[in-house]
Amino acid sequence: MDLNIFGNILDILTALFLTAGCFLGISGGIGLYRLPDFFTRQHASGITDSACSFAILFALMLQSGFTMVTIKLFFILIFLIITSTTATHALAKTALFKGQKPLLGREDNH
Amino acid sequence: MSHLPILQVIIPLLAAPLCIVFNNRRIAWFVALCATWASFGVSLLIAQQVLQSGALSYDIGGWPAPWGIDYYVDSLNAFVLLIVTGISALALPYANRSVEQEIDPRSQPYFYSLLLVCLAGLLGISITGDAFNMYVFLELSSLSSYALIGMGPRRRALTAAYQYLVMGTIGATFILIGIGLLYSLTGSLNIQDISYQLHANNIIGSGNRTLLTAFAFITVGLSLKLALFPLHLWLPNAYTYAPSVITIFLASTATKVAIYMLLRFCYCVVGSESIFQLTLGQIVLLPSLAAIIVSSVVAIFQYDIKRMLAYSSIAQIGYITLGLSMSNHSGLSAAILHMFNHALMKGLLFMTMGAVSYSVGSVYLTDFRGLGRRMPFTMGAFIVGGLSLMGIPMTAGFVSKWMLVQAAIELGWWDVVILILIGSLLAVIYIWRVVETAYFNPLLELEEEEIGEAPLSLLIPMWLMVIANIYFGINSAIPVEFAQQAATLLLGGM
Amino acid sequence: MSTDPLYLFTPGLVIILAALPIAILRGWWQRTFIVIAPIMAFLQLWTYSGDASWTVAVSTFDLQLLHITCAGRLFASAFIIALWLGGLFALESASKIELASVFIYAGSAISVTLCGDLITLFLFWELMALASTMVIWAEGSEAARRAGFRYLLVHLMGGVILLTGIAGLAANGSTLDLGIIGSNSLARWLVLAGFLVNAGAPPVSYWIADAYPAASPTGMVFLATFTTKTAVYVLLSYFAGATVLIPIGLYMAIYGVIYALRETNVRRILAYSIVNQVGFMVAAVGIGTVTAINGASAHAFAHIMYKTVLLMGAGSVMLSTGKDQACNLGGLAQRMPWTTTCVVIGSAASMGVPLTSSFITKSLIIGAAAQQHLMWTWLILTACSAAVVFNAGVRFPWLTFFQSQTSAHIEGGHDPSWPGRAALMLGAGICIGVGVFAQQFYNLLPTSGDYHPYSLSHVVAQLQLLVPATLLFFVTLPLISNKPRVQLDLDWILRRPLLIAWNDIVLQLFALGLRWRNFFVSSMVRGFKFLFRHHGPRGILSRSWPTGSIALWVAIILASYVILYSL
Amino acid sequence: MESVVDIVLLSFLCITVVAIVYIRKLFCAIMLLGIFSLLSASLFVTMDAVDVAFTEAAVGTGISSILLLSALALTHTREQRPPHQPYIALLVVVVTGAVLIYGTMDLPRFGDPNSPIHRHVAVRYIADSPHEVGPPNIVTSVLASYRGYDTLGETVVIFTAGIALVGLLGFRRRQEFKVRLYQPMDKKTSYAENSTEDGDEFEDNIKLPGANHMVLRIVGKMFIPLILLFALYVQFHGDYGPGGGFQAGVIFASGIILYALIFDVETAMRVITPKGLRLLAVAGVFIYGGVGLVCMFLGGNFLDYNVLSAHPLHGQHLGIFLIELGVGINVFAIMVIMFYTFANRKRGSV
Repeated sequence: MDLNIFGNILDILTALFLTAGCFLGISGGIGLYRLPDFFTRQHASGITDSACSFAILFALMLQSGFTMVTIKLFFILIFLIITSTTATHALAKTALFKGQKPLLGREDNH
Repeated sequence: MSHLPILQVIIPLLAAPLCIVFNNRRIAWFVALCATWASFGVSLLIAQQVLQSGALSYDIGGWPAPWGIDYYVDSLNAFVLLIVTGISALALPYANRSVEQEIDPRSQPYFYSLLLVCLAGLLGISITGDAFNMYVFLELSSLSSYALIGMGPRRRALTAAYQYLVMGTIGATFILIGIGLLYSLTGSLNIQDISYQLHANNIIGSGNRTLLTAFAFITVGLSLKLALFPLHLWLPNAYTYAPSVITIFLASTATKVAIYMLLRFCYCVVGSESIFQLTLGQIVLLPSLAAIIVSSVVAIFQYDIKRMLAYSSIAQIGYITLGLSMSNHSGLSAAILHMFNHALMKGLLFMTMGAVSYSVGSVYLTDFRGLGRRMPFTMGAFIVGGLSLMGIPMTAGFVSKWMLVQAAIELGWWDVVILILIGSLLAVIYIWRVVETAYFNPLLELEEEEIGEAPLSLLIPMWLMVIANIYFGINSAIPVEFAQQAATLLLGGM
Repeated sequence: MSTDPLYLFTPGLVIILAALPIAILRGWWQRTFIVIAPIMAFLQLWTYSGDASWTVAVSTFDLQLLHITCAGRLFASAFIIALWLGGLFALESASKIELASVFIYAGSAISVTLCGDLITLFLFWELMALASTMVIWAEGSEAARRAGFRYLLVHLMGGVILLTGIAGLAANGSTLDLGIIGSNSLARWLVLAGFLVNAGAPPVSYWIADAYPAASPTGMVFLATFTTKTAVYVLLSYFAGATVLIPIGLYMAIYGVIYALRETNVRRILAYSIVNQVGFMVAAVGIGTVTAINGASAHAFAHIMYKTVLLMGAGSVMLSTGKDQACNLGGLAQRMPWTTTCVVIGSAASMGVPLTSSFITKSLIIGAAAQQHLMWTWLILTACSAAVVFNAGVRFPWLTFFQSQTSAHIEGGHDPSWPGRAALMLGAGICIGVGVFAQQFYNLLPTSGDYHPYSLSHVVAQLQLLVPATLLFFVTLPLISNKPRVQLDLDWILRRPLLIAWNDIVLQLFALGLRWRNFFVSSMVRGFKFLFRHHGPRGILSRSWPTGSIALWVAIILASYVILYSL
Repeated sequence: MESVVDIVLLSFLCITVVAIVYIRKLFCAIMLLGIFSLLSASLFVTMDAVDVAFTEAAVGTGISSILLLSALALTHTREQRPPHQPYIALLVVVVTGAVLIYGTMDLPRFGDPNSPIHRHVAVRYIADSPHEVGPPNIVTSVLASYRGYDTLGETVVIFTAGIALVGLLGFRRRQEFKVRLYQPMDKKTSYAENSTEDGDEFEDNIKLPGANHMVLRIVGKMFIPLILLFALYVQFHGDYGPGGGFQAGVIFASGIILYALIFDVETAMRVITPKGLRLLAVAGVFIYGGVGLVCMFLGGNFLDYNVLSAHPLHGQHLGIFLIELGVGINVFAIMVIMFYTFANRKRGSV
């Protein structure tokens, strides 16, 4: 019975995290589409990459319990967190380096 | 247990990486030379064993046939193996000087390595009894030949290779689709087993649409590979712009192997008695005749002689497929024999082209002026090759053309006989243009005088080829024996 | 059948093999071969027993390289003798390549007369065509090159027809061995047509006069001997008694006479005379009786001999003066006494003056026609026989050696050196010898007939024919122009586009002609342009296609294969 | 449920393909190709072909995108307008597709247990491979042992592709590639239009590109060993789960390529020299072929691993281990060789 309750709680948590992940993913997608310039879009995709994937992976980890799969998912999570942020960083830096200027920082925008 | 069948393929296959170990073109050449000669020796041994004691079979990995891959050599295979290795054994000594001139020295080890891979691929296609394995080796040979053609000295070699790549890939994909459909019907990849399953499950007689489509894909794919008439368009450029050695090698082997595949699939999988045979014969007949006439006429108008010979190759392939379309014993043996003879004469003719381009630097018709006197041996060889191409008696070309005419008469196809003979007359015309220019058009005084005979290492293989052309024209017992055995075997089913 | 290694070297092969040292060696060594090889072949030929045969199995064919028949032996002997005489004559002036080609040519001609089946025959037949083309080309001039090419085309065409016929026979299951071809199939007619091309039958009679005079003075001696006479031999072996040959032969006989009459080039006169004489033989083969066959063989022998003499004569004139047009020649009798004598003997032999070879051989043919009561045949043959006076008989020696030519100054003109002179004399000797020892000669013939040429009536009849003809010749001499001119032969029609000749006639008759011509010429030009547009380097059939379009082809073919398979 | 996933994935696949066809920017096309590979890998997963999916993901999304991008550096970034209308191409596609559909009409139903595929050869693979060959992963058994010879062929195909590329394009000699990555195509155009005050700030970047990519470098240093380790895992885990030489080789190569991207190709070439790679590629093929030859010398057929050890199963295990190693080495070497040849072909950024 206890186990069952515990299981229910896990399921609810999973659902929450999944919903959150989906929401973040969709909002990231919309942001990617709607935001005006490169850097702001970077922001949107950065959310999708890190927060959204974090939420979904965590939900999956909750579902898989203490198995090998969880450990693998954990590694993927770590990997994703580090690489996606690095990728966002590298992209932004390259864009800046190539001469893209943030829209908001421009003088004529005031 | 004789390991001969696997050695046939594995020698060039493993010698290929060996070529690029030392970044030295001489070592690479030497390795390639040894490998081709060794595999020629192996193919001779195989041929001898096949003639003596019937088909050889070899289970790779020790797994019996439908589960593993097996090699299966009968007289048809053995004959094709002989053609391929024989030509390469002559082409390699020729390659040394020719490649030295035409290809960047840094690329030469890679060139030889690719050549060996191509050889191994062609041998693998010919020897294997497994449909998918055939495809793997087809990829091997195609991939390497694209690169080899692209290495040609002129810049257009790259576009020619690209076009060949696109067409070849379509062909290979079609073949793969066909094999895949066959697999889904039978659950087997072994050619004999596919045939057995098709017959056992009564798929063949029932007009199964998947089977029909599978065969349509395979035949179209193979028609692309063997350059059957309307699908030949990649061939002229590929042969024209490839390095000389590659033209020699591909012209006399690659299309033959594709024809072999067609024979294998048509006769060994479906069986000669089945309905396909009739329609296949009719389908192939028209393109063959068109190839013979149209390509010969096109050849007459060419100024680049290598290109002219490429078109002539298409016409000659037309003769082979014509024999195939007759679907009777004499037609098939004529076709198989013509595979051999065409390899001999086209190999020879392209060797002379290589020598001319070595000494003169170009093979345009205008460059042949006065060559009869300046390169007597080369042009002499060209004439012998030309005579063989026309089908003059005492040359190899005559024997197969004679058999082909006889087969056509046997069927009462007099119109076809007339077309064959018109094709020969057209060959006379286009060969004659070159001979006339070489012997009767004097050299202009202004032109430089250094042009001399090609070096011995080009002339010796060339003249060996001349001797072969004449010898097999006078005494064609061995190839005829092979061809007839193979035809019997194909018609009798496997 | 024998395994004797001696058999390997059939006379023909001996001659062919001799070509190699002749091509390589020079000087005296070469000359030795030229002289010795025919003698060896001759001895070899006569060591065979009458029915010797030798077969080699080459792949699927059994080639009967040797099959001695009486007629074959006679022809082969004539060929070898002619080769030897011609070789002596050519010893000093002919080029190395010409001599080597001649030996291959002669060897294959001899092999044709000695082989026993059609396949072997065809092999040597083609070799003969190629080698003889080389003989013509050996002359080296542009005209020779062109003529040689035309010659080659005619013979390759003949070869193709012959091959088709042989293949047809083989497919029908008829035997390919030596003997009369019985079956009355298309294949038989093709074989006959193939043979007739070499005999110079209509409509391709022109090639003889077109090609032979283009060869060198020495080369023509050989050319005149082999090709047409092998054709006579094979007709005789495979088609004796085919009545269709009679009109063909008669046509050739008349054709030769008429064209020779209009001709002013002495070598071309002799060439047309060959057509005329071969016509006799072809007609004889067509008659097909024992006497007629004998006559054909005998006349072939005699013809080879006297024509060799005449051509050697013409050859020495041309070698020493460089001229062969009648208007540039004449009055050489004093300067070239030996040649003149021999040529006169040869001419006499060609006319059939009693005690010369032709007298005893031609009469066999005409006699055979009479025996069979073929009135028209007899009449035409007799008339043509008399008309020989107008070409080889009197006209040729007259124009060359005797007519007084004041307008043109001729330089040079001397007898050939001793080997040539010896050849001339030997040839002339044979011409007379055969005529004198008629019975002995008859014994060599295929079938022993009994015919006695030297009956009083025959001699008188022949003289009655010749004397008036000769008189007529001298009477009409001023009427026959010796100015060189272009002769409109059939070949001209075949060679130029048919339409130009067509136009010449039609234009004068109808105004419409011009439009027709324009239409034809332009449609020909258009036809060529069409070919070029589609097949030429930029044509749709030969240019490099965009890859995408090829893919379209692939799809079309794929779809059609599926549809066809499903039918 | 599965069919919904299938439908969604397939419709994405179609959209991607149409987008690839329509788009003229080659860079975008390459990115879309990566997406295409990923989608098809997902489809393979739903078909339970995990090995294929793995390979597709590693090769299609990973390496081939990089190679295409490096090739792109040599050409224009926009596709030229084709000279003729695309309707012919459409016709070709439609005809071929119609024929294919026609051909599938008489196929046994997908997954039908009575179809010949499931009754003939596969039966033995499933039933006997654990005690005939050994590895729990049947795919590996088929790939490496039953049809090991095909795999040798494929290995040589990869080898051929590599040397064909080198043969056609050629390695530049060491002195020839002084040019670094991340250098803009031409300074003039990219800086002239930018404001000057920022220009100075970036001046250093041009000369020492790595210096300001500190984050990239550090993360790279962190992850490259892990990637290599993972590659080894995939290599040796092939017996039990998805994996094997092909995938491992590609992953290993991607680690090196990452290194080259971050730390400059020249540095990477000092670490792993082209000559060494050439020898490695050769060695890979030789290991594979050599195992076959050794089998022959020990009395078996070519590639008959049973004879490698006293116990057939051990022999099979050893044989498969060795040939997978050969495949891995070969694939790794060839992938890096390809990258080097493209990257050093011409001045430009990758």
